[in-house]
Amino acid sequence: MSEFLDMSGYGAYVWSAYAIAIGGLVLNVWMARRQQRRAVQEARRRLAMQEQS
Amino acid sequence: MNVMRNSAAAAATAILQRDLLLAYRRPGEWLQPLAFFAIVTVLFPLALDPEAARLRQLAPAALWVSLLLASLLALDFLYREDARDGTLEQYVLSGQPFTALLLAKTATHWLLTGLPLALFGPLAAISLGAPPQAAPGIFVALLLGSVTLSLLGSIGAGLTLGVRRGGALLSLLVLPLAMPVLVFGARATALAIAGDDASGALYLLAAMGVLSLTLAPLAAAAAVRISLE
Amino acid sequence: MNVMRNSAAAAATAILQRDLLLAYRRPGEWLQPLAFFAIVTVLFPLALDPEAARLRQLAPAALWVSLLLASLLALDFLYREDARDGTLEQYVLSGQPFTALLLAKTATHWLLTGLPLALFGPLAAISLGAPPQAAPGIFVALLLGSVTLSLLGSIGAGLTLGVRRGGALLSLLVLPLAMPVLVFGARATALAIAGDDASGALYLLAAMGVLSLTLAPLAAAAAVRISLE
Amino acid sequence: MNWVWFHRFGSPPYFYRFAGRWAPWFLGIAVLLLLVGLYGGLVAAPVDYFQSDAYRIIYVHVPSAYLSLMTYTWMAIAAAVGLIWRIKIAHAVAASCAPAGATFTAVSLITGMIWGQPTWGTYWAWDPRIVSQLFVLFFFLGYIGLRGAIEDRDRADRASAVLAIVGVVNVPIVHFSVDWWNSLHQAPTLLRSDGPSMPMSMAWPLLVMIAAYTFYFLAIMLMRARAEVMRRERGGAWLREVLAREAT
Amino acid sequence: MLEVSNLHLWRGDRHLLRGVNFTLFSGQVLQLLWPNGTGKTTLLRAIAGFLHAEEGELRWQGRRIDADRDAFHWDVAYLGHETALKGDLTAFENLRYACAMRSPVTAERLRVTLVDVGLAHSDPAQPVRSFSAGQQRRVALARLSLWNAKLWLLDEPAANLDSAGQQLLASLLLAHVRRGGMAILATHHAIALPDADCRQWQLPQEVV
Amino acid sequence: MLEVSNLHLWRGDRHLLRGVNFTLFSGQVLQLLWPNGTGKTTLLRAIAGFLHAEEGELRWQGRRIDADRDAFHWDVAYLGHETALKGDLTAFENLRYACAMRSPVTAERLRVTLVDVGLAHSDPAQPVRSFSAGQQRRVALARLSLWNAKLWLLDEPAANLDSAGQQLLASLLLAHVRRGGMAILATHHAIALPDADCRQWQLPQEVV
Ligand code: HEM
Ligand SMILES: Nc1ncnc2c1ncn2[C@@H]1O[C@H](COP(=O)(O)OP(=O)(O)OP(=O)(O)O)[C@@H](O)[C@H]1O
Ligand SMILES: Nc1ncnc2c1ncn2[C@@H]1O[C@H](COP(=O)(O)OP(=O)(O)OP(=O)(O)O)[C@@H](O)[C@H]1O
Ligand SMILES: [Mg+2]
Ligand SMILES: [Mg+2]
Repeated sequence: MSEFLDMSGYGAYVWSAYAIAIGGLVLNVWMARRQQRRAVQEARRRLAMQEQS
Repeated sequence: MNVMRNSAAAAATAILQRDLLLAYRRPGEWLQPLAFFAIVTVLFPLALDPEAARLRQLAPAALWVSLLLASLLALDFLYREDARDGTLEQYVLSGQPFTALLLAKTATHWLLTGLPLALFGPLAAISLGAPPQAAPGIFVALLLGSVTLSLLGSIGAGLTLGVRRGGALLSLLVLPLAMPVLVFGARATALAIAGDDASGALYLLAAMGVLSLTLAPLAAAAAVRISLE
Repeated sequence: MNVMRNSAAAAATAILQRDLLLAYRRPGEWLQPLAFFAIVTVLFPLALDPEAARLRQLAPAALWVSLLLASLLALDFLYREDARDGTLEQYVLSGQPFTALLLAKTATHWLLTGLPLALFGPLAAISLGAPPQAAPGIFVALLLGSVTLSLLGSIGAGLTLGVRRGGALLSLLVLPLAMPVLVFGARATALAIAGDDASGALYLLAAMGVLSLTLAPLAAAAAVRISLE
Repeated sequence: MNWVWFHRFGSPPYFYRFAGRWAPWFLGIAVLLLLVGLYGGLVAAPVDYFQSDAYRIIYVHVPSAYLSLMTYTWMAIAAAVGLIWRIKIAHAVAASCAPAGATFTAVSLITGMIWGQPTWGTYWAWDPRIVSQLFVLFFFLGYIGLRGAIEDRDRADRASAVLAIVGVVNVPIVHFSVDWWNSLHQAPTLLRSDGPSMPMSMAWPLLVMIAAYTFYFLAIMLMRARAEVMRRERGGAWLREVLAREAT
Repeated sequence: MLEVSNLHLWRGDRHLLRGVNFTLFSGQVLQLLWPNGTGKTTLLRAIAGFLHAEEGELRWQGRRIDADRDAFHWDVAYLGHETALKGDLTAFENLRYACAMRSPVTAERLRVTLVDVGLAHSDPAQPVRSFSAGQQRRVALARLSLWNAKLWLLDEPAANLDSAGQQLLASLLLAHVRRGGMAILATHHAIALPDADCRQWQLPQEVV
Repeated sequence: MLEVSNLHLWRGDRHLLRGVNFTLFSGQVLQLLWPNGTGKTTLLRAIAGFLHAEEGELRWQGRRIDADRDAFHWDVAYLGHETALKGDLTAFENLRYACAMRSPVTAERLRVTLVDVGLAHSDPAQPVRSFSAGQQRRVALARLSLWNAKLWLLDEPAANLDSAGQQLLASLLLAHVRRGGMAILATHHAIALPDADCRQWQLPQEVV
C-alpha cells in the first residue's frame, strides 16, 4: 500500500495532480447545484414582484 | 421626398474625415499612445544597463509589447464617445451599411495609432541598437501587425461598449486573439535586426491582416449593434 | 435651517466609500491593472525566445512599464465621469475643502490601481525568473512608486478635464514628470532582483512620494477648479 | 428533414424537463466510468519505462485538456445557433459551458505544471502550447466577465455569443501549436491520423477517462442550462408549476 | 404607413408595455403624453429598431421592418435625449457630416437652415460645446429638417427650447406633415398643431 | 439675502450679460424666463461661483461671496442640466452619499423622501442608470430637498417631468420658501407658485 502511495518516488506529483483534478470535478457539481438553487429563489422573487404590481 | 442617397463609401469617408478633424481639434487623445510608446522605448535602456548587444535582443519584445499596449490604450476611445452622445445610434439609422461605417472608425484608429507607431518604431529600434538597415523590415512588420491589432481591437471595443470602463475586459478579450500577431511580429523584427530574411513571417502577418480585414468588421458591427439594445 | 455639518474627513470618507462601491459594482475597473500586469508579463516572454536569464533582466522594465500604463489608463477616468455627470460641481458646492475631496478620489485610484499592482508585482517578477527573496524589495518599490504616479496622474487628469484646446496637451507635460519615478523604480527593482542593497533608490522613491503628496493635491485641485469655469 | 426536435428543444418547458431527467443519469455514468478509469490508470496500467509512475498524471491531464477545447467548441456552436436563430436555450447552453470549461482548462494547466516538474525539470515554461492554453483560460474568464458585466440578459447573451464565435480560432491554435512552433510539449500521441502510438494497456484507461469526462461535462452542462433557462423565463404557467414542485 | 400591433416590451424584469396597438398614416402626428417612467422612450427606441421586441409586430409601408432594416432606417429620423452632436465641431460642420451620411446637401442650404432655426447671429467658428442647451437643440432640429426622413421619432423635442423655439418646432412639424411625413413625439407639454391630423395619447393603457 | 450688483459676464468673446442687478430676500423666488442662449445658465453658474465675474459684485447675507466661499457654498444648492447622479448606484445610495458630503441624514428620512418624490414603487435595487429621464430628475429633486440649503439655483428643473412631477416641484419650492429659503430658477414654462413672493423675469434687458 505504501508502495502504491509512493508511486516510485513521484507520489507527491501524482497525488496532487489527481487531487486537483477530482477537486475540480466536485467543485463544478457544487457550483451547478448552487446555481440551480439561486435560480429558483430568483424566479420566486420575480413572480412575487409581478404578482404585486 | 425622393432624394438622392449618398453611397456607403461617401458616408464612410465623411466619418473618417470628421474623426480626423476631431482628432486635430483634440490632439491630446491620440498623442497619448504615442507618448506612451516613446516613454516605453526610452525607459527600456534606462531600466537596463545599457549594453548594446543585449538591448538589441530586447528590441523586438519592447517594440511589440508597447505597440500592443498603445493600441489597447487608444481602443478604449474607439466607439465610446460616439456611443455616449448618440452618434452611434444615428449611424444605425442612416440606412447605410453599418459595417462600412464602423470600418471607417477603425481606419481612423489605425491612422492615428498604428501608422504613427509604425513610422516611429524603426527609430525606436535603432535607438535600442538595431542596425539602420533593419528599418524597412521593422516598418513593414509594424505596419502589417498594427492593422491586424486595430481590427481585432475593434471587436473588443464593440463588445465592451455596453460595459462601463471596459478597459480590463477589453484587454483580456483582445490579448488572446492578438497573440499570433505578436509572436510573428516579434519574430519578423528579430530576423530583420539580425539581418536575416524576414519575408516568411511578414507574409504570415500580411495573411493575418487580410483575414482580419474580411472578418473583424463583421464581428465588430454585430458587437456594436448588440450594445445599442 | 440650522443643521449639523459633516466634517471634511467624513465627506472625504463618503467619497472614498462611494467610489469603492462603484468599483465593486464594476469590477472591470479594479481588475484592469491586474489584467495589464498579467498581459505584460505574459507578452514579454512570448515576444522573446524563452531564456530565463534574459527574462529576469527584463523584469524591472516590464513591471514599471505596466505600472505606468495602468496608472495612465485609470488617470483618464479619475475625474472625467464626475465632471460629466455634474458631481464635480457638487463637490465644490458642498462647502467642504475641495483639496481633501479630490485627495479622496486620488486615494481611491491608488487603492484600486497601485496597491493591487504592488501586491501582484512580485509574483509577476518571480514568474519572469526573479528570485523569491527579491519580493519584499520589489513590493516596497512598487508601493512607493505607485503613490507618486497616482498623485502625478491626478494633476494630469485635472488638466485634461479642461475643455480648452491646450488642456489635453498639458497632460503630456505631466507624463515626463513620471520619468524619474520610473527610472529609480526600475533601478530599485533591478537591484532587488540582483540581490543588492536597494535602499538608496527606495529612499529616493519615498522622498518623491512625500513631495508629491504635499504638492500634487493642491495642483490637482487648482487644475480641476479651472476646468469647471 | 424533420425540424420538430429542433423546435422541441427550443421550448423551455421541454428542455427543462429533458435536462432534469437526463442530468442525473449522465452524472451517474460519469462517476462509474471515472471509478473504472481511476482504477485502470492508477493500478492496472503498467509502469512507463521512461517516466516511471509520473506518467500516470496523463489520465487526468489529457482528459481535462481535451475537454477544455471540446467545451470551447461546443460553446461557440451553441452561441452561433443562439445568435443566428435567436434561440434562448442555445444561449443558456453556451452560458453553461463556460464555468465547466474554465475549470477544465485550469485543471489541465495545473496538472500540466505538476507534470512538467519531473519531466522537463520546471513547473513553468514559456512554451507555445502552455501559453496558448493559458489564453484559453483567459478567454473563458473574459467570456464569464463579459457576461457578468452586462446587466441586460439578452444583450449579455448576444454579446458573449459574438465573443465565443470570434474566440474559436484559439482552438486550432492550441491544438496545432505543437506543430507550428517547436515546443517542449508532447506531440499528439492519441489524436493522430495514423492511430494512437501508445500500448493498449496504457491507452484504455485514458479512453475511459475521456469518456467519463465527456459524460460529466454533459451532466454539468445540462444542470446549469436548466438554471439558466429558468432565469430567462419571465413568468408563465410552467414556471409557476415548476416552482411549486421545487418547493417539495 | 406604420403599423404597430400587439407590441410587448420588457425592461429588465419589468413588463413595461403590454400590447401596444396603433396605426400611423401619412400626414399624421401622434403625441405620447404618458407619465414619467411608463415607457415612452422605450417605445420610440423599439420602433427605431434599437430594442428587440419578443412579441408583437412592426410594419412599415406594409412590410415587417426587420425584413429590410436599412430601407426602413433610411426613412426614419430619431432625436433622443442625446443630441448626437460633436462638441468640438461647429454647428455647420456638425450638419455637414450628419448630412453626408444620408444625402448630399449644398453648403448654402446648410447655412440657410441654420438661419431658419435661429442660429444666425452666432460666431460661425464657435464649437457646439459652448452653445447653450437650447441652441444645441436647435442644431439638432436643423439636422432633422435636412434629413428628409418620412417618419420622425422625437423624444421630448421641446426640451430646453424657449417659446420661440417651441413655435419653430411646431412649424417644422407642420411642414413635415404637409409634405406627407408622419411623426411620433414623446412630450409632457402637448404641442399645438392646428390643422394637422394630430392625436394625443394620455396613458399607455388607453386605446388610440 | 443675495445681492447681485452690476454683474458683467463674458463667454469667450461675447459680452453676454451687461450689468445684472437684483436683490433676493428670504422667502422670494426669481424665475428667469429669458430666451435661449441669453445667459440664464451663465448667470446661475456665476452666482454659484463656478464662473469668475470680472466686473460686478455678489453679496450673500451682506458679505462678498469670495470672502468666504466655503460658507456661501454650504448655503447653496445647485441643480443643473446634469443630475449629478451615479448611474451604477441605486437611488437610495445616491442620496446617502450625496448627503454624507453635507450633513448627516437618517436612512429612514432618505426612504421617506424617495416616496415623497414618487419613486416608491420601483425596485429598490434598480440602478439609477436604468431609470427614465423623469425618474432621474425626481431623484435629483429628492436630494435637493434633503440638503437644507438656503439658496436654490435650479437650471430648468422642470425638464423631463410629467405634470405630476411639475406639481411636486412646485410644492417643494413652496415648502422651501415657507421655511425662509430663496430660489432662482431658469425655465421656459413659468412655474405657478400661488401665495409665494415670486417674480418673473422675461428678458435680460429688463429691470426687476
Ligand atoms: C502547464 C503545462 C501544460 C499544459 C498547459 C498542457 C496543455 C495540454 C493541452 C491543451 C493538451 C490537449 C491538446 C490537444 O487536444 O490538441 C495537452 C495534451 C497532452 N499533454 Fe499537456 N500540457 C502541459 C504539460 C504537459 C506535460 C509536462 C506533459 C508530459 C510530459 C504533457 C503531456 C501531454 C500529452 C501526452 C498530451 C496528449 C497529446 C495528444 O495525444 O494529443 N503535457 N496538454
Ligand atoms: N433594468 C431595468 N429593471 C427594471 N426596470 C427598468 C429597467 N430598465 C428600465 N426600467 C424601467 O423602465 C421604465 C423605462 O421607461 P422609459 O425610459 O421608457 O420612460 P419614459 O416614458 O421615457 O419616461 P420619462 O418621461 O421619464 O422620460 C422606467 O420606469 C424604468 O424604471
Ligand atoms: N466661448 C464662447 N464664445 C462665444 N459665445 C459663447 C461661448 N461660450 C458660450 N457662448 C454663448 O454664451 C451663451 C451661453 O448662454 P447660456 O448657456 O447661459 O444660455 P441659457 O440662457 O442657459 O440658454 P438655454 O435656454 O438655451 O439653456 C450662448 O449664447 C453661447 O452661444
Ligand atoms: Mg423618456
Ligand atoms: Mg441653459
